[in-house]
Amino acid sequence: MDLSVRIGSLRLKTPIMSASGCFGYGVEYADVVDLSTLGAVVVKGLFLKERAGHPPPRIVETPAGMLNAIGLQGIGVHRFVREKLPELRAKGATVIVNICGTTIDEYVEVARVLSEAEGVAAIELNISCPNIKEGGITFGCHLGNTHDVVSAVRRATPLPLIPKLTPNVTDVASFAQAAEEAGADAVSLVNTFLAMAIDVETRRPRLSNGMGGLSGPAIRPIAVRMVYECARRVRIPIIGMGGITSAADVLEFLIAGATAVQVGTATFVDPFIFGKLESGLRDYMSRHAIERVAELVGTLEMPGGTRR
Amino acid sequence: MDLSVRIGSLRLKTPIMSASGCFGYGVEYADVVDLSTLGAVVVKGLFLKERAGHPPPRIVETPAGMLNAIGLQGIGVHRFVREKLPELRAKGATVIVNICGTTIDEYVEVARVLSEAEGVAAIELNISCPNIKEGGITFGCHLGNTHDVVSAVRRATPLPLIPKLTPNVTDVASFAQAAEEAGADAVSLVNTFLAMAIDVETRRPRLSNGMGGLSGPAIRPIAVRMVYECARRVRIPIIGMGGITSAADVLEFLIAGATAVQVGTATFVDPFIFGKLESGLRDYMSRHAIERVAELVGTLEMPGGTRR
Amino acid sequence: MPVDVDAEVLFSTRLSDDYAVIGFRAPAIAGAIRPGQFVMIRTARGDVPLLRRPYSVFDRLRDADGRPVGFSIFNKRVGTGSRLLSEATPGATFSCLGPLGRPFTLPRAGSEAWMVAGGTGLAPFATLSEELAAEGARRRLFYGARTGAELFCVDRFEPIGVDMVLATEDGTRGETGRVTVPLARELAARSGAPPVALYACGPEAMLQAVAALAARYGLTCEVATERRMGCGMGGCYSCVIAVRTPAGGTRFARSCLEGPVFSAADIVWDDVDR
Amino acid sequence: MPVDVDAEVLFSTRLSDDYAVIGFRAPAIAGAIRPGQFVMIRTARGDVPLLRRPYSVFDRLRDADGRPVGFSIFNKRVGTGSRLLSEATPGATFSCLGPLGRPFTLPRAGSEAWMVAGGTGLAPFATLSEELAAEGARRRLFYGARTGAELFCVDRFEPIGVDMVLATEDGTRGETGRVTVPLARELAARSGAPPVALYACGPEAMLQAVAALAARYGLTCEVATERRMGCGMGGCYSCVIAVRTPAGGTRFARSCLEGPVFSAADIVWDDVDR
Ligand SMILES: Cc1cc2nc3c(=O)[nH]c(=O)nc-3n(C[C@H](O)[C@H](O)[C@H](O)COP(=O)(O)OP(=O)(O)OC[C@H]3O[C@@H](n4cnc5c(N)ncnc54)[C@H](O)[C@@H]3O)c2cc1C
Ligand SMILES: Cc1cc2nc3c(=O)[nH]c(=O)nc-3n(C[C@H](O)[C@H](O)[C@H](O)COP(=O)(O)OP(=O)(O)OC[C@H]3O[C@@H](n4cnc5c(N)ncnc54)[C@H](O)[C@@H]3O)c2cc1C
Ligand SMILES: Cc1cc2nc3c(=O)[nH]c(=O)nc-3n(C[C@H](O)[C@H](O)[C@H](O)COP(=O)(O)O)c2cc1C
Ligand SMILES: Cc1cc2nc3c(=O)[nH]c(=O)nc-3n(C[C@H](O)[C@H](O)[C@H](O)COP(=O)(O)O)c2cc1C
Ligand code: FES
Ligand code: FES
Repeated sequence: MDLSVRIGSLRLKTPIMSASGCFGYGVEYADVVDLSTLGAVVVKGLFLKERAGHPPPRIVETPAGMLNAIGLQGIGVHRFVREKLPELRAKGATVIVNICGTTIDEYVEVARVLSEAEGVAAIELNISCPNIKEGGITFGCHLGNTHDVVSAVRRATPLPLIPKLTPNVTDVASFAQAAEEAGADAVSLVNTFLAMAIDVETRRPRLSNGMGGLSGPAIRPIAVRMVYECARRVRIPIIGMGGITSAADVLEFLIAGATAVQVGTATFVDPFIFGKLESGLRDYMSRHAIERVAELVGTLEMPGGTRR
Repeated sequence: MDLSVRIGSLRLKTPIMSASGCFGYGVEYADVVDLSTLGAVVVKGLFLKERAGHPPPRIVETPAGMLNAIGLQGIGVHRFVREKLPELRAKGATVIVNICGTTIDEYVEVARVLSEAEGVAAIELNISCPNIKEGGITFGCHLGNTHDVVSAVRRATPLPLIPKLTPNVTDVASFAQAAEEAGADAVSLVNTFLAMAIDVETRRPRLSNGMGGLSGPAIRPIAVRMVYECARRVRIPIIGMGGITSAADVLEFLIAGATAVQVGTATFVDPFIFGKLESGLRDYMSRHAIERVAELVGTLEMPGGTRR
Repeated sequence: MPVDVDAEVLFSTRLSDDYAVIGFRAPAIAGAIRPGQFVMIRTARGDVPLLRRPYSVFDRLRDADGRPVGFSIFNKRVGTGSRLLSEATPGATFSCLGPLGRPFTLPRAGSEAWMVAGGTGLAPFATLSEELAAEGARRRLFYGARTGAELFCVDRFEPIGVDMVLATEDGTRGETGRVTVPLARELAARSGAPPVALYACGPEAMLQAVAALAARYGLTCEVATERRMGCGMGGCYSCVIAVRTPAGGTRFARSCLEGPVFSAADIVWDDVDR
Repeated sequence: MPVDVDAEVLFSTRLSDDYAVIGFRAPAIAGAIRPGQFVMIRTARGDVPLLRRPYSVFDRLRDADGRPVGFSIFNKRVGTGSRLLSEATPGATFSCLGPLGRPFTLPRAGSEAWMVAGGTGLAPFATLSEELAAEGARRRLFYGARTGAELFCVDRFEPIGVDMVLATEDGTRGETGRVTVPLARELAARSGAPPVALYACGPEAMLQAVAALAARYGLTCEVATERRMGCGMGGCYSCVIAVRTPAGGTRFARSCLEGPVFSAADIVWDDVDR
């Protein structure tokens, strides 16, 4: 049985990765999870410099989901390369680094630093964080800006480049196309939905930042739809995510058109989830006599009368 | 205690209404609910002519939500006026009619028919149904089209006019503005999120139509955010909805900036919910010594450091 | 007029891993139930599962004085909601909305009533059998399942004078094959009088086969359908089934309001897009 | 190294409407627990509530031979998750991830240990008291609640030789007022030797007051914090608390990894934006 998939020049052992911001820098889990068994460890969004992030409360639970406004607290790319990357390499992890910037130059510089480091498998370009003004949403919600930042980073790095798209747009597939045209090797989606929860007793938001990003099972049906739409409009691989908690959910994304998936919120609930998802996927494949996981990708049979 | 609110020239007894498509034509509930106690009964979306709707399965449950692709099955505006409106009037219901069209002319014609009928309190303009190609989403996702259809219907009816906005856009507040500029008396939001669920065993969508609209508690945090955004950009009242199941949820929308709310999916779970929501609202108001419900509208206190 | 009752579980009788009969205290519902009607049960308090689940009334429960105090359902575990019901223990409460829907029509005097049940489609025939007993008509129940271990509650019907014809697909009990095999044979063998009224509940393929037999022999036939329901009250238009219009066309009828019991002749069976 | 155990509820002792002590069988966790550590408990199987809930270990449970077989928590019902725990009956199972977090540091030999607990902040002091007993140090527990009816488990501590100082805000038991009132008085009254190590767990206002007293008297002080947690494993960065950096600045430390126990002197108390 072949679980491997290709994202540009990169070959992943399995299609199942951790999602950025939901698995720290990966090293936090090195004792309990064999990081080398994951398709990839996608690390927390990194700016060039350290960032404090937002004051707490930073999360709040909502029906079948959660809001977060962490504010991209992080150690910056240089400390990451010095302090975390060696351990990730030692553990045999395939490392994808999620990068952020407030300007195109910053994205480019972060990408450059990572390209020179040893042990980075790919770059995920975060142009979709809804939680900070400069978190890229300014890039991720305008086609022209998306094209510009992807092109610029494309020129700066030979690493596989994966822009991460925001779902907070009218036509996500047009952003996937813009990324493809600008030279992306793949796109990943979805980041979180901009959302808000109010404490009606105090009449204040429940998050210190006011708004936050919705993730978890609640958003899965929207995320699956968006992956399906993108898969029909671009030829580069798609990395799907949003509310995956079971092997059936992984399969939904693959069948909708994702070549690989990421698991975010569900890792909070179960840090041991990766092994369970992989074995569920294997069970399904043997039940359906599917030899290579790649055969499943985009196999959704849409009814004739459908509207899209 | 004063629960009444104003939507244009219309005064509602309470800010709590049924949502379109979730309460049939209202008459189905006349035996079990005193329709005259609702802020308004918003009836199922009506085209000029009868419509068959999509084949089943038309709904599927998702985490804390559901997808629907009913396809706007309906009896058409003429039969509605003849067969349903008299009973609604007899029960003392304040009736808001949700109207659909495939062309601007059809919207105008439906509005005209309703304006001549006896007992229609307002028109909700459905430019946001994600479930049929002609369901208005073509109007609801383009600012110019939104402006055009609202203007045209505005000229055709003296009734309060409430365009219903889709959440499937990048900047919902700009659509609220376009509606305001075109003469709307209020806007209502959100309609459902375009979404999809896949049966991984058959690799087919779970709905006959392929895609459907996500509603229910799952979407509430996004809907609250959108209401908040619109409330800051327009001066006309906002009717908020999306996942309301409790009085606290009603309050979230009011505090975020909605003048009134609609309850959709939750009425499926509990057809007696309106009374419960109203008494919960009264409890809150007496606990907080609030005399008029309108005092609550838009009272969210945003933290200083917030991004928007 | 349906009411919503916070109904206490009185008993839960496990029939197998997947099947159980669960009794609820709900006097306000019990008194009004007609055979073929259903209740919408909220299987959890929170947001998951969100929607109520529709269940046919199995038995009407009575107290020592014969007053209706509740009802039972015949539950098969297939997903989250039915699992929560199947795990319920006495004392737990569930919000139950009912009774809902159009009940069976009783046959003309002098008719025999032949009931056809597949799997949990047995449920509506307990109350129907009792109601028919009052009419004094002969009652036969053709009852099929995949295997003998899934033919439950047979002793519920025999003592009240219902003639049972059992069938299992694997032949472990009763006749071998689908339940429509003995039904077809018996229909062919009958002399023509007294007239027979058919009633069926079970998988749609079975309902369709029974409907075809009814048409062949010119018999009245009612089927209790089980479409996916959102509200059970006519509010959502999710539960539709295609039916013939007087003008010769078809339209989607809400099975919660116009059904779940339909005249078999009215139904167009190929409405589902898969 | 934390493990995930499908832990059976061994007992649930209701202390009041809102409070209960709940015991779980989890040998793999029990053996490794250090005082001050916590477990992340999944309160439901489905998607609501989604996230696990953090709970301090109250008692380490042992079998007849003294081998650790599980742990208990001291649960206050405040919302959905804690309600589900409070309703749990023996035999039910809950996924428990632990032990997690940085435990208390034991005081230098010869020190007295003064523990300060507010409400459910009592929890970590059962295991800490036992561990400290081995050191032979004098142990005092200042324990406060709103009202006397909410001072639970006092008899859990007295038999093992912990001196109890009780306080209630309404004066219905022990001294009247906040627990920091007797603490301040006793600190002022002491001669200076033997040295005292302070340990506190409870509402942040109380922790802050204890930290201020510790600073005033130059005492070591550790506080067990209770920030909102998403994962308990360092993955989500939700549980942060502002701490001082060596360079004199502040930074947000993850309380699940660097805490929940912190040296009081390190914490900047005004990090929360409301
Ligand atoms: C009028 C009527 C009477 C019924 N009577 C009985 C009965 O007596 N005994 C019994 O065991 N079952 C009965 N059913 C079927 C029962 O409602 C479903 O098995 C139940 O809703 C499944 O819920 P779930 O959460 O366990 O399954 P899910 O996990 O939601 O889904 C599992 C399967 O059940 C089907 N299903 C889900 N929701 C519904 C729904 N609202 N209505 C119909 N099917 C659904 C799905 O299509 C899916 O194939 C009846 C259905 C109807 C409409
Ligand atoms: C390290 C640690 C140890 C704790 N030990 C205990 C203990 O021994 N006994 C005890 O009763 N409680 C303890 N708590 C608090 C307990 O975790 C919360 O009461 C519980 O999570 C509330 O869940 P809920 O679903 O009932 O409440 P919700 O309905 O989710 O919310 C109700 C309130 O609880 C708070 N809360 C919600 N989720 C969390 C969370 N993940 N972490 C902290 N607070 C939260 C919310 O801010 C809100 O004010 C501890 C918390 C931490 C961080
Ligand atoms: C606490 C938290 C922090 C996140 N941080 C990041 C981040 O740094 N960069 C990023 O691209 N996405 C971030 N995300 C988004 C996730 O990677 C993912 O896109 C989203 O949560 C949807 O997946 P899920 O439903 O499986 O969580 C974060 C999500 C959460 C919940
Ligand atoms: C079954 C169903 C049918 C609906 N039909 C309509 C409709 O005809 N017209 C319309 O404007 N909105 C329609 N909606 C959207 C609802 O009115 C409402 O905007 C949406 O469901 C969000 O609210 P809720 O989460 O409370 O359900 C429908 C929703 C559902 C679930
Ligand atoms: S189930 Fe809602 S209309 Fe029938
Ligand atoms: S709770 Fe997730 S990092 Fe601490």
